[in-house]
Amino acid sequence: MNSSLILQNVLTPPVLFFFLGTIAVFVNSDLEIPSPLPKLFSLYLLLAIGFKGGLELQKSGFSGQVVPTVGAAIIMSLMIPLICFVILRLKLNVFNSAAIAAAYGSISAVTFITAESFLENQNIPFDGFMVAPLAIMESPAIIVGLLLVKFGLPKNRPASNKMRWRAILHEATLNGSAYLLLGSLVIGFLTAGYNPSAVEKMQPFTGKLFYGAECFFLLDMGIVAAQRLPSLIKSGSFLISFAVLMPLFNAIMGVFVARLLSLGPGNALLFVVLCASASYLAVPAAMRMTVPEAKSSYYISTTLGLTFPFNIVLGIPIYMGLVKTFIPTIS
Amino acid sequence: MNSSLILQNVLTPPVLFFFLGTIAVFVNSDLEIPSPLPKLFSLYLLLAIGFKGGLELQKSGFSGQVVPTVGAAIIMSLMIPLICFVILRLKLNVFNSAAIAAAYGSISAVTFITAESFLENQNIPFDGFMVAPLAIMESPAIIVGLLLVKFGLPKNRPASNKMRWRAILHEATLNGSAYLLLGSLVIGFLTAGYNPSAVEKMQPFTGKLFYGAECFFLLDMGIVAAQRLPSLIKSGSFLISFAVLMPLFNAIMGVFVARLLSLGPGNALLFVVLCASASYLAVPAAMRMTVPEAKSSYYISTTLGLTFPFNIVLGIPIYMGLVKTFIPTIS
Amino acid sequence: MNSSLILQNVLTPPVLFFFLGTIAVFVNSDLEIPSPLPKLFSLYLLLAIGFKGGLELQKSGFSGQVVPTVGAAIIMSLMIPLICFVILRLKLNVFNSAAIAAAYGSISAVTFITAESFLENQNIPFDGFMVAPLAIMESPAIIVGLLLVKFGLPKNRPASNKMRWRAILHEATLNGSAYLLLGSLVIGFLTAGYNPSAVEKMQPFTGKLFYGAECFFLLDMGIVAAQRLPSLIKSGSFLISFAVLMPLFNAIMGVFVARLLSLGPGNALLFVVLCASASYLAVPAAMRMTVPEAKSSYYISTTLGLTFPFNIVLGIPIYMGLVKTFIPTIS
Amino acid sequence: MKRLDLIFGERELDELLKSLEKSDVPGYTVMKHATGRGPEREVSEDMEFTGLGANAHVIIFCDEETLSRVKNNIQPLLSFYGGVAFVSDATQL
Amino acid sequence: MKRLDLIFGERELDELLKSLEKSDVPGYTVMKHATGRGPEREVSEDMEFTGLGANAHVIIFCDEETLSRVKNNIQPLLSFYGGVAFVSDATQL
Amino acid sequence: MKRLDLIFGERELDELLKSLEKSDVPGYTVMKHATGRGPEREVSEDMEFTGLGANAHVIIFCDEETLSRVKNNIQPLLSFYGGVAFVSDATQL
Ligand SMILES: Nc1ncnc2c1ncn2[C@@H]1O[C@H](COP(=O)(O)O)[C@@H](O)[C@H]1O
Ligand SMILES: Nc1ncnc2c1ncn2[C@@H]1O[C@H](COP(=O)(O)O)[C@@H](O)[C@H]1O
Ligand SMILES: Nc1ncnc2c1ncn2[C@@H]1O[C@H](COP(=O)(O)O)[C@@H](O)[C@H]1O
Ligand code: NA
Ligand code: NA
Ligand code: NA
Repeated sequence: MNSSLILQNVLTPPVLFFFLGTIAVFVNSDLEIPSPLPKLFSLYLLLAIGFKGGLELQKSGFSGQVVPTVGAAIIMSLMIPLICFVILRLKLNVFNSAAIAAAYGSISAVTFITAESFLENQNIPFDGFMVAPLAIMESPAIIVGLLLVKFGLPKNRPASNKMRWRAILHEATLNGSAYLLLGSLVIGFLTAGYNPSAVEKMQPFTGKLFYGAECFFLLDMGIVAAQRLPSLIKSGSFLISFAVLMPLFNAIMGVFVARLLSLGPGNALLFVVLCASASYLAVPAAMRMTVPEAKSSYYISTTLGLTFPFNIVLGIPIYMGLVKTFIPTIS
Repeated sequence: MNSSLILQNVLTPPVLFFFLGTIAVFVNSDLEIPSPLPKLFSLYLLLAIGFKGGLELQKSGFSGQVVPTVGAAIIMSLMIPLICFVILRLKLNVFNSAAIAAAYGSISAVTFITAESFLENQNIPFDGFMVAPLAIMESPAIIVGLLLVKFGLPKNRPASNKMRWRAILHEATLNGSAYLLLGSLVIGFLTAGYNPSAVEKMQPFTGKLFYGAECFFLLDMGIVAAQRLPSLIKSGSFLISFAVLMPLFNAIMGVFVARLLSLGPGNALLFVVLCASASYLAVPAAMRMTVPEAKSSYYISTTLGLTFPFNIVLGIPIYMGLVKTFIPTIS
Repeated sequence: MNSSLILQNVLTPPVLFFFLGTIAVFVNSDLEIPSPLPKLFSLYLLLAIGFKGGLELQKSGFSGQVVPTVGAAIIMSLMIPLICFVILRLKLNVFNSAAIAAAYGSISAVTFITAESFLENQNIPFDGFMVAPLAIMESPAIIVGLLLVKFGLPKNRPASNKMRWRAILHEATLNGSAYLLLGSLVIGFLTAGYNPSAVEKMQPFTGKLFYGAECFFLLDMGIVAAQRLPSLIKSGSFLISFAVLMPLFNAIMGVFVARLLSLGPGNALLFVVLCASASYLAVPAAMRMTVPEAKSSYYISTTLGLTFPFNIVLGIPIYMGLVKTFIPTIS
Repeated sequence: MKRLDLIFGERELDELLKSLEKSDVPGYTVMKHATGRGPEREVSEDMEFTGLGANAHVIIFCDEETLSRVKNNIQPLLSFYGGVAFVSDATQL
Repeated sequence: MKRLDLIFGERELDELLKSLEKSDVPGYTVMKHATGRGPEREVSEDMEFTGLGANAHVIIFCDEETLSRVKNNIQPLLSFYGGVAFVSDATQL
Repeated sequence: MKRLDLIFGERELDELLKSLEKSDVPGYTVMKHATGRGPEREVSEDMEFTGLGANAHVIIFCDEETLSRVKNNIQPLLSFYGGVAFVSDATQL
């Protein structure tokens, strides 16, 4: 059953364009999407996801499952880094372990929207308010990651590090991507509440264009992910296994939490994807500023070079299979 | 009444995204829209404004209020710099006074489209031909600004300056943004006249997408405007007051001219906004080439750092209040 | 009759925006579309053309005229460079002759889509599968060009050249633009086959937006083409004549092949345009890597500075006239 | 006069420029979007999108006295974050 | 051989390149989108959108004779518009 | 220490970087999107879109020994594709 889901997932434009990008690197084509065009699409997607989420949140309000789901999401993004850290310390130093742990506690917005497209394609309903946990899960994971560095280390780090605490909190909450996502969510919320006619006027930009822009962006993600391969291989079999098994483990945890929360299958998949995905936008930015001792090639190669493609191609349908198996449908 | 208009204006997506950009700078978020993406949106908006204006101009023809309104706009863009110059000379040298005066005689296309969105939101009708005065007001102001330098100065300027007369006229009429706006207007006009089926095919790009792209661009404008704050403060209280009071004064003049022209309230607001807004695209470009002695931080900080935000957030609803008060509604 | 077609062609937005760009250069406006924005539009157009072509190919299947048309296209892209080479060798060395010959054997996607817009405007039907020959004609021409260098030369080329054979085939088949076009075609084909609901979701991006984006891109093409003028003039009257007469000659050949293939007038025009247009994307990239001895200003100035504008403005309506004259309408 | 070339991560640019201002440099020029490889790290173009940022290349023309102030002020930054600094001779045209 | 580094406003680039051609330089390299601060002005990235333009960094490798021609030709431009020019020694590899 | 400035076509960048790695350089910095004019060719900004590519400017700080290895390895590339290479003196800050 899962293999049919996988095939259905693979034959959608977003995933096909991702493959097109990947193959371009493997066959050594000179196809490239020059900087800052990827940034354009990345900013656009964050703005559109946030705005649409805000609209939906206005509709659903903060009653029902919204608050418990957000709460559970925060708890997951605090716990997952701790578990990851313990595992990673088997082989890596404190800096690298903490940085990678933070990345896996955090989320990938593009994985999330690919999961949404997957659900739409399968005609499985889900709620727009699931963007709220998405918008909130970056910060806690970053803070845990930095606490791990702080307490996991003897006091031999240079003084320049001492005064960085404010910078840490700052990076955790105000890095560009989290800020844009959350800000657009608030704007969507306000617009739907006070200016419903404007919602329709935004629709061609934030709504209709979205799927195509997602495809274009995934083309680039395919290129970028495939280019990580050499440094992924260099990072060794421990990290390679970690980048596939950890998402699976986090997904299984996510399934059980989703069951506790009584989420429907659509929302449950999105929750699981939040747990299983890893950040390559906000967390790297924060780690670079606060833990430059961590090797960036480690956390970029694992999250972007393996976990992301794994989730996009195989993970989402596998998680859907888990959701279908372990979460009773109420209908 | 005005305060309710202000609130209604603030709660629209374009203004909210402008605030999102501003706040990003104040809280020191690393959100940035890297160059040349702002240029992409700026070019797009000019092309779309011009094209749509051309379509409308084809509909309305050059009869009725079109010619008098354009005439009045030209007169305003000749007079406003003279008034500004006299005021500015109280404190500033000829170069700086002339450059700032030219900027305030000219217009800001983004302020104009924000006013259009405001009118749409308030369900107040306006005519598409108002883009014609928009497209025409840059050049006269630039020429006046340069004449002021020419005649306001003893002949002690270096010789390299002498031969720049052709460059001046050139900059005034053919700078990129004025050229694109006017050119797109002509294309829209021709297309609507000779090729009406193409109008519909352009609509998704120039029409439907517009509002969302405006929001994205205002996000960037918010960032840029807020980044001007330090140099705005450095420019002193005289210029700070000027950047708020001059638009108000120009708006009041604009209201009375609009009344003379018997413009309806929608067109009147747009006319007032043309008078009250100041250029940060064409004029700086022209001044840099012809009056490099003027401090660019002065004319950029005032126009972009204060007059623009003031107009976007408070000015438009205030001007609407003025229009409602002083212009009798015919209906 | 042709002159009325020309006028009708000139008064469409794409051609008008092309002129707007050209005039900007001639009047020395500082309008510019900074890099990498042209690349964004170029990538977008290739992706959208390919995707739409794939959808249509899924509809039409590989029966009927598809296979013979593709076959004929391949033959044309092998033959045209040979003819061009013989002519060019009258005045130019082997390197330059081969490089220019390859460019004229290959195609210009933007000329192709301008022809499509022309047909839509004239309400002449054509088939989406014509994108298939478009996607396939780059490679054979490049290979012929490189074979001409290989065999047209005494063995006095430096050794570094010997081992470049794999690079040649590589460039011919996997250069970015051909790869993206072909890949998007395959994705469109698969999507239409396995995931029809996704087709509609792509439509706002790949379909609706297309015409406007084409206009924006042609604005840039106008600028770029006009900037080639000085180096076009420097390249001499032989190449200038070549850049106008060769497309005409290739078009005439194309008309007769289209007649042999019994293509309808719409498909016939597209086929003729493929023959008459010359590449300024894939071929220059390939030549730069494999025949750096060829003067890039020659093949860029002729294809981009003259053949492209000629085809866009005069060529397409002239070729339509030829098609109407020589191809019997069946209906 | 001396010419100082600094190459380091774009994300540290603000901090580094503050250091330069504190050292009273007469001016500086910044070129962003540089990529490269150092003894430890490789910085590629896609870093700009992942949030890591590419490199910045900063050029400063100044006298030797200023140079030694700059040296003192930026050394901690370079040693914490990485980056290289090289000095050549230069004379004003 | 000498190496000349010129840094000045992007909008004057065309005029400056014409001056260089008049001075018969063997070649030049241009890097746009540079930002920076000089004694008087600060040039930031958003200048590109306001129409002021960022800076251009031009490098010229040439002999001393050419250099003195360049010097004569560009001095008026630099003094009217602003910008800096520095010379170092360089040898062809 | 020496400073080597290489300027050549962007499309040859990969090949050139491979040569540099073979020469065991301690590091390098790449700035793309450079334009310019050499004895034969002019490279303008629109080349990036035509597929020809603009220029890349590569800076390498290394010792003289490494420099001579680099010289041997890149000479064939520069003579086949074109491009310039200049050396100056530099010292680590
Ligand atoms: N020897 C070198 N020559 C030129 N650039 C270098 C050199 N070493 C390092 N860099 C640049 O400095 C950046 C930071 O170096 P690092 O932090 O030491 O890896 C690298 O990404 C390169 O762009
Ligand atoms: N001492 C310096 N070192 C490096 N770059 C400088 C220096 N002074 C000025 N510049 C550059 O030259 C540009 C123009 O300088 P200016 O017109 O003197 O303000 C500035 O924006 C800087 O990019
Ligand atoms: N004398 C020079 N000074 C600075 N840059 C140069 C010089 N000569 C050539 N270049 C650069 O090197 C590139 C390639 O040179 P070439 O292949 O010799 O035309 C040119 O496009 C310029 O950017
Ligand atoms: Na996660
Ligand atoms: Na005004
Ligand atoms: Na052809």
